[in-house]
Amino acid sequence: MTVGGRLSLEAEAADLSREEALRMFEGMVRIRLFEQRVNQLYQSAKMPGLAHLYIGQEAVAVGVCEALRPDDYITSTHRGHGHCLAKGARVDRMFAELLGKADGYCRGKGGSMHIADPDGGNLGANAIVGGSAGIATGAALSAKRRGTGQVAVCFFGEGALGQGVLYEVMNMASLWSLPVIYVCENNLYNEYTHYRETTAGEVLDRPLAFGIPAVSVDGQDVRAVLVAARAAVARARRGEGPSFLECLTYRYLGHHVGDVDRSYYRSREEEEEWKTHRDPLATLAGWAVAQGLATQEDFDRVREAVEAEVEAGLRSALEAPYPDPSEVDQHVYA
Amino acid sequence: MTVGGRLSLEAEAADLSREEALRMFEGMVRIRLFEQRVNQLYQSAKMPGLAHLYIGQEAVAVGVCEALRPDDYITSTHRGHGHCLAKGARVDRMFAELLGKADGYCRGKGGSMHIADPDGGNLGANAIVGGSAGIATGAALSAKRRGTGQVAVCFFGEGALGQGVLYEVMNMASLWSLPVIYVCENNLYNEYTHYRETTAGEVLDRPLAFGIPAVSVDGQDVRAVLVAARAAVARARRGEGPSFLECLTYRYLGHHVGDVDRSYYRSREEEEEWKTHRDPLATLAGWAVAQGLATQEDFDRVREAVEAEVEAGLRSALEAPYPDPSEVDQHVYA
Amino acid sequence: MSTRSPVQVQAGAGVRELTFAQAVREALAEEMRRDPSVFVIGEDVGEAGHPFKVLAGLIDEFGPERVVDTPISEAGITGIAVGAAMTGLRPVVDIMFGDFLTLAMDQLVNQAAKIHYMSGGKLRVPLVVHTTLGATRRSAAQHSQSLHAWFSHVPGLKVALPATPRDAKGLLKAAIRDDSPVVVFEDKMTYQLRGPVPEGEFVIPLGVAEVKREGTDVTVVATSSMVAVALATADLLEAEGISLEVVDPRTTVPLDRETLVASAAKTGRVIVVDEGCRSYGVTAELASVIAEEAFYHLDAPVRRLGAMDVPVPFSPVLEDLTVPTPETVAAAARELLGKA
Amino acid sequence: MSTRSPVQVQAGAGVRELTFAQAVREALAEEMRRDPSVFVIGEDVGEAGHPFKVLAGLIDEFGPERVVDTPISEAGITGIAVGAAMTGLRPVVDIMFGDFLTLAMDQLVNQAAKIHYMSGGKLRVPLVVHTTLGATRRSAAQHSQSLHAWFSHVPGLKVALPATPRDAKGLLKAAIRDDSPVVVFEDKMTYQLRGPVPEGEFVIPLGVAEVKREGTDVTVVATSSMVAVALATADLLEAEGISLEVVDPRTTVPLDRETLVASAAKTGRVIVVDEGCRSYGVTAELASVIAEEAFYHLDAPVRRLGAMDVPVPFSPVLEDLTVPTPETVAAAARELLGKA
Ligand SMILES: Cc1ncc(C[n+]2csc(CCOP(=O)(O)OP(=O)(O)O)c2C)c(N)n1
Ligand SMILES: Cc1ncc(C[n+]2csc(CCOP(=O)(O)OP(=O)(O)O)c2C)c(N)n1
Ligand SMILES: [Mg+2]
Ligand SMILES: [Mg+2]
Repeated sequence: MTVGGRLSLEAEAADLSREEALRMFEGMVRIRLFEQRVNQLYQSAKMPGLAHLYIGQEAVAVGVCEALRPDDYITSTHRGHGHCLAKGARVDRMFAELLGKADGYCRGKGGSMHIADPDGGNLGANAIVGGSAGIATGAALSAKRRGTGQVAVCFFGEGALGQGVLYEVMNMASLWSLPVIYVCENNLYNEYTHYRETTAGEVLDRPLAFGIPAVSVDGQDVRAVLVAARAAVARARRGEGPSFLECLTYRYLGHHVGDVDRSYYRSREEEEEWKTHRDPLATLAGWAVAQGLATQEDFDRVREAVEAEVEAGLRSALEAPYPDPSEVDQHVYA
Repeated sequence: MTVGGRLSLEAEAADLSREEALRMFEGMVRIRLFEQRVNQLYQSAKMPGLAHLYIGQEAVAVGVCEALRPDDYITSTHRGHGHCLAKGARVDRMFAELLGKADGYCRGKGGSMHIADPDGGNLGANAIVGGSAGIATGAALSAKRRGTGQVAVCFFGEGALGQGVLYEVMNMASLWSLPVIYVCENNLYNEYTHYRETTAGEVLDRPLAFGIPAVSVDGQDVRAVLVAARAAVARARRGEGPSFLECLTYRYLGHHVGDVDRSYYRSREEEEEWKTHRDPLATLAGWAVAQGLATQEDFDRVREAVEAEVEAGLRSALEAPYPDPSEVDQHVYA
Repeated sequence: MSTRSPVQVQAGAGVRELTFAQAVREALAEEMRRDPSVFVIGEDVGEAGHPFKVLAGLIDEFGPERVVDTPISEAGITGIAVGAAMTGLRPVVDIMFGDFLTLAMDQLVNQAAKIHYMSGGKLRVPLVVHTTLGATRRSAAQHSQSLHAWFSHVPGLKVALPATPRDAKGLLKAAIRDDSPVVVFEDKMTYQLRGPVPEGEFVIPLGVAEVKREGTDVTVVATSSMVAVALATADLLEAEGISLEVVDPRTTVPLDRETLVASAAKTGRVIVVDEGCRSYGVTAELASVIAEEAFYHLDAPVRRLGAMDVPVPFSPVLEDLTVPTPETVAAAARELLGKA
Repeated sequence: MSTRSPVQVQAGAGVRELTFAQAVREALAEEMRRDPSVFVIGEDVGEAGHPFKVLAGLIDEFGPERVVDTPISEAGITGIAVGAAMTGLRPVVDIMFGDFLTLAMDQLVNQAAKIHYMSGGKLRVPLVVHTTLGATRRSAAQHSQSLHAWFSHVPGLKVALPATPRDAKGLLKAAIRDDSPVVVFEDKMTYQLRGPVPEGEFVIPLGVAEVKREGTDVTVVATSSMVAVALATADLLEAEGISLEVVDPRTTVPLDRETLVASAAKTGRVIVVDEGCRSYGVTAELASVIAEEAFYHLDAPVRRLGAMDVPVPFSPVLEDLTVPTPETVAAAARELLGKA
């Protein structure tokens, strides 16, 4: 495998079994439906604060996590609901966290930008751009030192390419051959600014400069993401060190739920183009149906089941209790 | 000129006039003799604190500064005496600063690691590794905004490649085509650790990844440094943006004056090799004599003149007064 | 050097009502018109006009050369601003949330704050860092901190904490004209609150406290977001016949000790309220200064109220417990007066 | 929870004289033997054994896997340590000079300090940051700061300030065993000073102050490098018949208020001495705590002595003016006693 070259893949996109196709669709539709509810909660003023929705990027989280073991680690971002759900989080406890309830993954202390689920290998979302690059790399160092064969995935947006700490830790990950995978979700925008205005040169040249194999894939095609993730995970488990995946993707909605008028930084046409021609759910379902792996009805059934799960999860979260005031100064020190 | 490619040079090494050869030799010998005295001051306990000697690296500072205008900016490092002298600092005021005297460039407040001489375009040495990358880049932004045609040179050791801020500012320098030249003095060691143990991949790939033309030159050959510096300065003045020079060099002495036993991190043989076969002063003089540009006697005369200058400077500095105690809380606020 | 008169500007006669954000924008625009070396640099400061819209419209008047959108590189942006400030420009660096100052500490503390001194007075760093503080926005632990105590502890930096639209404009203009680096913290919760701002040219010197309300029984020294809390407390206690004097230092560095001590000496009872965490925060210094200089006038120890010493929790039911409120300040005042 | 007995360990009987550096090394070696998850990571910590030789020899016993040399990347190293600490290891991050903490603030403050709380108690960050403070080494403004006040102001972090070889060993062992992040500051000037250290297993719990010397007239609360200054002052004033009690909090977080307040109540006169800059520093919090809890026992306001509010100058004639000395502490004591 080239060091400091393109990460070599088995194929351009994965062949999937019926089960795999339906499972990944289920993962993506869970994120989609969960977040549509989150958006409604915000608009109906039922949710405190803001949330950064992942809708449109589902294939990245689901494709990468499909390649992971339950005990593998991930770190996430301010736009983290998709990563958490894809790594196995439950919708009811996710809703509860977003509503600041005691049943939430962080007992309501974290909220949308800080969901952590150590039991599922999720070391936490992070509200500091690039803030989890060190954590993921350290988890990889720990896994290597403890000889567990675990890998760590660091999800981040292309905006994090502006944070120097990313280069500091990529350098060490490369020097020490750490089992970490840097997954750059390039959705074209740092908040309200196009990444071309903030990013000199080519994205892949940055990891390559540190001797880290890298590849760019269509982040709307979960099968392409899965193939790349599997190659990177295999390399990491073989002890050969880090990899870098750039996933080209798009967020359908605003930078956060309050970002409704977006015309000053991107066009309606651009949004429509991605939604209608590059939707990750439609793409997977369409491919699977064409392959005769499954029927549209199969996918509709999955969607309905998830819909019921999301509704039930939301209902229980809305009814769940808030944390007791006495919890405010608990968990400051371990 | 390639963007993100090798910085193209006119030639491999400069042809020099007799005056240029003698002037650059004078610049290098001034650094050499000044620092030999600094070392003695430390050993005879006449100098407070420590100093990081530049001896062996003279061709880098002198070759780069030969390509600059008096009003161009430089920023320097903990190993900064050479940069300051090459940009025009006087030995007497340098000595005075190292001795904590009021005549020093910083009235004794800065010391060896903080010599600044704004009148000579020296924005200051910096005791934080990588700490002046932002300053130099900002000076370049300022020069561009003010339309002065000035360029800014950021001198740093290869150890600064470990500091994330360097990548943050190189990205912006490239995006905004700022007239800044990043001069990486690769003397093989970060303190007591070989740079190969701290630096993944190839040095030049890092600036290249940000779209910054780069080139590696023999830092012991002042003519090679000059050619590269002229190309970078010309590019900057044309408004084409930043460049990156890696100068391969070597510090003859310890990381600092107290680092005497170095056997545990580098061999005597290695040190001897550089001193005897790759000395920048001998190399320039030898070349000039072979070219018939000047005689050994010419160089000896230059050395003697500088020797006298250094002795006189040291004497006046030793006799100079310390700052008045009342100065201790002056200059906290402008 | 301090004006102790409580300036209660009335709307009308050369005074308009502006939001805090409008006042900030007006200060920047006026200074950018006055001095071409002034420019703004930060993330999404251009077309987006800052997530809180504080800078909306500036780019239309001054263009991308002077309203510079950057990558997400707090350290790099600040470092570049330091270099620009050393060489003839006057940058205003926008750090979107005060929490992100953690990324620029070396540039601010080891560079900006020390360069003038280390160079023996030869170099100057006329830099403004424009950022936020304050909780209760449901933004959780990494977007809600009030870190101004750190910078107040760093010689070479000045620190401004405007509490009203008027102070926001006057202090920011003073900060931009200052030849030393100044960190200006604004409470992100107050950007849309309105208040009177004088028409035309108007600068508030750094280091001049203001008595925001005169009173006789208890002095409440309040900063930034806590000034409104203190004034609300004063209204609340007036009904009980308790008279609070509210003093706003407006800048922690330089600190107008005179005004604080004079008020403490007058009332003999002092509460200091600040939204930073209580321990090792700004309240400790202010309380100590008062205890040192007004000790023999004090009838009771100075009371300190700050944010609870916890990371800011997301859940509203918890977050609201972490910051001082008119109720908690009133309770402290009653205790001081033995009326608890 | 505090032991108020002045432990004056005598050499001999299970006690050896060690240098401060030896005591630190011994603590690390013992903990690394006891617990394989403990490891050291930092710049030049391996063969070089740290520029101050504090770690010399560790790599020979534990190898490069557990004594990890790194690039010059304070933020990255600290971030990696946070991730390792969250996943089963116990890193000791060496930050060569406390001044370089400015580069790791986001990792320490926004990550390490808050992760346990933000995760609702699910994640733990058993991380130790081992670093320095202190001036007078002629290292100038960027290698001489004492920044411990910042970390003391951050909920979720603990802060230890060992003043003797004995405390250095006992506190570092406690810090390594603690499940929360702890920042340990050592005075770089004391590494070669010798002092008694008990043989064998020996841990000093965080949050327990020590009365380093008993006295009756004035309490001097001193931290880190200032403990030796306070003890020297006590010797100096003894000749004048003035008796100082020297109290060392040993940790600013958690703070042993009890011991400080008890001593203040006993003597009625208090001086707080710390090498951080005086304004908005540790002395303000300690003085405030004492003023709040011992107010009615105090005969005079608590006096605070800290470093001058200036960047540390290089020139010895200036640098020596910036830090408290036995002379300046003695002068303050005499003033407090009306003997000035
Ligand atoms: C260090 C830091 N700087 C600024 C911000 C404010 N901020 C939040 S999200 C964001 C844009 C991030 O863009 P990207 O990394 O591409 O992620 P995306 O939002 O596109 O998923 C910014 C600037 C932050 N959270 N952290
Ligand atoms: C941010 C920071 N970390 C660590 C140090 C301590 N230190 C001083 S010089 C040095 C090595 C620098 O190596 P390099 O950049 O190659 O410069 P050289 O000494 O070789 O000239 C280190 C680690 C520092 N001054 N600043
Ligand atoms: Mg993005
Ligand atoms: Mg080097």
